Amino acid sequence: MIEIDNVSKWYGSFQVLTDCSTTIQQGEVVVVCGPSGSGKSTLIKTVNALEPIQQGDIRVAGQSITAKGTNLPQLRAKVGMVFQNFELFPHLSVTENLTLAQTNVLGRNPTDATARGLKMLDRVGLLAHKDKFPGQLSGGQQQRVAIARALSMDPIAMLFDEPTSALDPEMVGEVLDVMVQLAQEGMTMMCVTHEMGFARKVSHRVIFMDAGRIVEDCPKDDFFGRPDARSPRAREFLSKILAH
Amino acid sequence: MIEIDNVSKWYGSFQVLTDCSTTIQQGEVVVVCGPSGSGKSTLIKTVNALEPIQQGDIRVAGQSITAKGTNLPQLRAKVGMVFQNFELFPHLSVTENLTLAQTNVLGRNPTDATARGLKMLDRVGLLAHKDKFPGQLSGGQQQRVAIARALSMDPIAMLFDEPTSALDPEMVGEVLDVMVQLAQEGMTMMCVTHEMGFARKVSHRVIFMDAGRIVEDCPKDDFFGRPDARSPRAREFLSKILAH
Amino acid sequence: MNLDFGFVTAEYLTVFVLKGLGFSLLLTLVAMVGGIALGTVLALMRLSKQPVLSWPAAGYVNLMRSVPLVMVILWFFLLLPSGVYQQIGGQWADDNKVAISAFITFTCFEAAYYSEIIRAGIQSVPQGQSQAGAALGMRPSQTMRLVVLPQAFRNMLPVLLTQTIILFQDTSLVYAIGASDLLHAFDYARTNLGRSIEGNLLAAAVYFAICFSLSLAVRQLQKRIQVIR
Amino acid sequence: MSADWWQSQRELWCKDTVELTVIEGCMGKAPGVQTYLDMLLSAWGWTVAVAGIGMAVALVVGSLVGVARTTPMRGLVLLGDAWTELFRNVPLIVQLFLWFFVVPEFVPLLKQAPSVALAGVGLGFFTSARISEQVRAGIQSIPKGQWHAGLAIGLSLPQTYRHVLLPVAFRVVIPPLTSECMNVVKNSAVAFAVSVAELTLIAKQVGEETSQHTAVYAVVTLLYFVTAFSVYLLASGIAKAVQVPGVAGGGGR
Amino acid sequence: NTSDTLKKIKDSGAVTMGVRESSGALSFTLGDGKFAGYHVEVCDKVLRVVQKQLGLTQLTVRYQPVTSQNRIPLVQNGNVDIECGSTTNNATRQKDVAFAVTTFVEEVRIAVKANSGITSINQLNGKTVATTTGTTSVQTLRRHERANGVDFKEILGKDHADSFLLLESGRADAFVMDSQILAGAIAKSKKPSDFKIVGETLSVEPIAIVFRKDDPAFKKAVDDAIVGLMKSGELAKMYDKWFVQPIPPTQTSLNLPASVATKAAWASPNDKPMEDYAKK
Ligand SMILES: Nc1ncnc2c1ncn2[C@@H]1O[C@H](COP(=O)(O)OP(=O)(O)OP(=O)(O)O)[C@@H](O)[C@H]1O
Ligand SMILES: Nc1ncnc2c1ncn2[C@@H]1O[C@H](COP(=O)(O)OP(=O)(O)OP(=O)(O)O)[C@@H](O)[C@H]1O
Ligand SMILES: [Mg+2]
Ligand SMILES: [Mg+2]
Repeated sequence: MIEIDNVSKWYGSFQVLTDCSTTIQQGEVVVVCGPSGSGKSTLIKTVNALEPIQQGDIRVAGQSITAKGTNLPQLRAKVGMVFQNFELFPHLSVTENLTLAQTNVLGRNPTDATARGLKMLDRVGLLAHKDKFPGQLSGGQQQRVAIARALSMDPIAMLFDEPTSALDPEMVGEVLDVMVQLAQEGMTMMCVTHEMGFARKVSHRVIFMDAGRIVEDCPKDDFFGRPDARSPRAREFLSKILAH
Repeated sequence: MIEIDNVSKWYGSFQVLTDCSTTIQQGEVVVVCGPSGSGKSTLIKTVNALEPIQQGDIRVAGQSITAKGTNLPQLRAKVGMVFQNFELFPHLSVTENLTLAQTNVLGRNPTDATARGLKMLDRVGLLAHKDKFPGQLSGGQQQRVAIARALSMDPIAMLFDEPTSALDPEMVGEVLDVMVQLAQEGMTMMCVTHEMGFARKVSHRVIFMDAGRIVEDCPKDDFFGRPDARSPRAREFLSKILAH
Repeated sequence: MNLDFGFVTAEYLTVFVLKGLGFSLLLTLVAMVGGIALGTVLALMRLSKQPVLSWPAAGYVNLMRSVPLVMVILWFFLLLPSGVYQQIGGQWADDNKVAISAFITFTCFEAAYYSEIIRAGIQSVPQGQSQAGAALGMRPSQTMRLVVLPQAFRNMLPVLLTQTIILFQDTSLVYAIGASDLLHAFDYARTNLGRSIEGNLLAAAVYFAICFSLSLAVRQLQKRIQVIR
Repeated sequence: MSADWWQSQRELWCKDTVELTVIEGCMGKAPGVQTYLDMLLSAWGWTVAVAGIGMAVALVVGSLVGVARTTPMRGLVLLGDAWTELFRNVPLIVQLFLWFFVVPEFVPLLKQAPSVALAGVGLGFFTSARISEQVRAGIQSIPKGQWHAGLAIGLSLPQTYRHVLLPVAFRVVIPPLTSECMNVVKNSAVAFAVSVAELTLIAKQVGEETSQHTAVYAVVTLLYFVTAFSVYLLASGIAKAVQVPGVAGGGGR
Repeated sequence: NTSDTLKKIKDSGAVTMGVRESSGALSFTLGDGKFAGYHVEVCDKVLRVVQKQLGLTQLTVRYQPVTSQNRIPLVQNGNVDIECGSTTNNATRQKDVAFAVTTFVEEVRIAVKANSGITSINQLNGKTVATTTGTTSVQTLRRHERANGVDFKEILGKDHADSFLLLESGRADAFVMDSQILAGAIAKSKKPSDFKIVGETLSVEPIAIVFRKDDPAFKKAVDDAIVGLMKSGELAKMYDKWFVQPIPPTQTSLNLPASVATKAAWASPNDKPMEDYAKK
């Protein structure tokens, strides 16, 4: 489904990603973790070409993102993305947030788009809030709307970039619940997150990054169950994050 | 040491605090928790009169913060405070951040102030960074400098307002370590935090707030050990926060 | 100081003050609409990564901002040959040369100021917003139109309107090309009726009343916007 | 530029203003002898003087008023608001007229004040209203946590302003202040209305005497541009010099 | 040919007249796009003659307010066809535009407060003298200083109204300007008897109507029409109407009968520049 193939990326002379390779199968849930600045966000954004790459290639459903003929907007529309800061459009109501891209990108008619959007809104348990503006919702609610917005586009895979780290601790649960359900229904997912509980519960594989490299890429049971087989950096990270 | 006596506070017609009372003894460590918007930050800021109160009284080391004659700057100088967003002064170097109040408020001469500041900086393990600017430090480092800044004033008590919630998960540990050490050395502390590990480890008492009221105020062993004795709201909160 | 406001007759008010006010308001309106439109284009050019677009825009904006408006007004009027007006709007334009020259000048001049405000407004929209638009499959132009600009304009509305109040005051500079704006009405009392001090006191009062009301309205709007946010 | 062009400029500017003959060296040396170049340079000097006084007054008064409007003191806020509304809602040319012809009727001492000073101060007050808005916005853009942090370590309110808020706020408002200072240079052109022999007035006069309005205005426009742009360069230099490492845009967070 | 004004007028059926907002009784606005004054009326008469000559049933006259800075360029670039303001005919300007025969001869004089005791320019040594920016009087004053070794403190008003206010408010001791401007300002002031016009004539300037250069046909048409007015005595009547009788908008009168020099210009029509007057 998603093939990341020897990807390198630079900001000016500063290399953010070095020879990153991995493959995500259909229906697979992969968690990406690692210290701050290690390149997790950058890697996940290269998948739908929000960040251009200078070397290597990425294929989504067989389509290369670097090939000349690729229609990037079309490809992005097929891949849902959820951001750390929700990034709902504050000037639009919840329903308008859900339908904007459906009508403008997929060319759906407003009735269909609204029907689809509200179905997804119901799925994340927020149908009652359809006419509110993002600013009137709590962080947890906003993030659930953001997930519904991505799902309205009928994506073939979903990317999450620290979806819970801007939330009050009390609200982390409600967002994770939605993500767990998605995973269990077989959605292909790539999640940058430090919620190790989530990783333990539903992920198939864990990728650990450090300084722009993929240092570990192994089944979750290996990652959590066999610390001695891990690199020192990954062990240190895990111990820090699980300590308190 | 800190006596909070029937405090109420309004923003316009909106009541943020309702009849809050509690007393913190010398050397006691009290953790304040509760849902977002419940008034935790407001309560802690009333202690050093950063937020004025409209009803009730607060006494710090016997001195009323509402009394006419009270010299508020002097009183504040005796109480250290650490903020969620660090609030170091971005235009001053680390050393200048540490000495600004010592020289301007306590009237220490620059040499003494620097000596004292650097001693505290050493204590939080950052002596090597003394000439940097805040913008050049990681979040965890900035928060440790902020603690050192407060300690340089030789406070009789310390207030913490969610000191770790703006930090990357990896850096939470280094800040908590400093706080644990402080607590163990007998500092009087009032901490708003959701780090239940910290609360379990070093606090003497836990205060739970909801909608501007102190709903629970009990020894930590009761708080964590006897959920059935807790109010439903506190139980729900605890379960949500400890779930993932 | 003995003051004589005897010249303030109904005729004076209609022929001079209202007419002048009408022209000032029209000029303000035209320059605001045109200036914001042109300013948006300039701002987008300046924010573009293409030097062929950003450099000319930056040059234009800095030039306009470094030259007194009076000079710009004079230059436009002197350098625009009389044939141009026929081209723009035939006979009508020929009859209204001064007004048209003022419209063009103020639009071009104010565009430089508006573009700076709009640029700041666009930059005030977090980058995550355009990324979110792109991630949903929108083309850059769609993201700009549907996501970024609506927010940018909402954020900068108060500043845009404040600039418009300044623009309203600046319309008085059209005296340089013989157009009759609001200030001209009071200047008439000064130059042709021998009532200098009275004319200026009246001007101060009228301008203050108008601009202060506008600025109160802007403040009200600002409060409303803050609530929505 | 072609030799012809230089020749025509020489004939325009190097003329004695009375005899109308071109003078060797282009500037009058004998007492009382003056060329148009002399007139132009002295006019530029007056422009710089008016703009300089204007900037100084505007920055000082504007900052004070701006600060006053952010304090918790109701009276100060009201006073600051009134000042700002009063001076920004009346066209500059009308304000200068009032300073020159009306206010002195009530404050006779002002009748002795030189036009440059009146024009500079009037221009300064006018601009101070706009600067006060920017300074206020700059201070209010500082997160509330910074106020709290300053007070929490025991600084008094004035000390918090002095050591915490203002240093950051000023870095934040340097770009809009630069703009305002450039505006002061350009607006100084209005000083001709109160008889200061600055560039605009001299342009009008020399244009009339030589019948070469276009050439004269071209040179004067260029001088304004150079003056305003120097202000811009100076301000950019200051902005760079006070930039704090690790903080984008020189301040704030 | 761009400078064939007659053809342009004939083709378009319209003519643009340059007028002044406030040039004393010569040319001034009444508001609402209406203009009046001695030169405006002269031009109106001239244009009627031109209309008849061209056989036009209708001629639209557009007024274009001009200032002393832009009047010459506007005539040159075709935005104004005939300027009827208060333009002094001098040699430099003759290089750029053409002048009709002189219709008014201006004398530069001094206005002072009636109680000041000043009666001559020589009493102004060391005193503050106001005059208006962008006028030839500034030059006149400068010349006078150099020639007679006196020293004035010059102060330049933005326009005539401001210059007069400088005198009125005491910031200046005298106001040196065209006598018709001085007479107008005094007549409109709150207390005309407080001021008076004194002293010698400092300079004499022919004032005339302006149009494009190198257009002999148009010049001839205008000149002939004006000379006709002079010969029939109509011009003298018009002069009287504007300079002796009460005039709008204030219905005050200038009380300024035609000077010897003006009458001489009517008697022998000519378009000699100011420099020729000084030689005499
Ligand atoms: N636009 C940019 N220009 C230059 N450097 C950048 C840019 N964006 C990111 N970087 C740098 O690239 C590196 C990787 O950034 P990235 O955001 O991918 O890290 P991350 O692993 O997501 O960290 P975090 O956990 O803090 O989100 C960092 O060192 C960052 O400073
Ligand atoms: N300046 C203010 N004006 C009006 N209401 C305010 C103001 N500051 C805070 N509030 C309101 O007061 C209530 C309590 O705020 P407070 O910041 O004390 O909550 P908190 O418990 O610290 O929440 P969090 O966990 O999000 O920090 C909230 O409902 C908040 O919206
Ligand atoms: Mg990231
Ligand atoms: Mg809080």
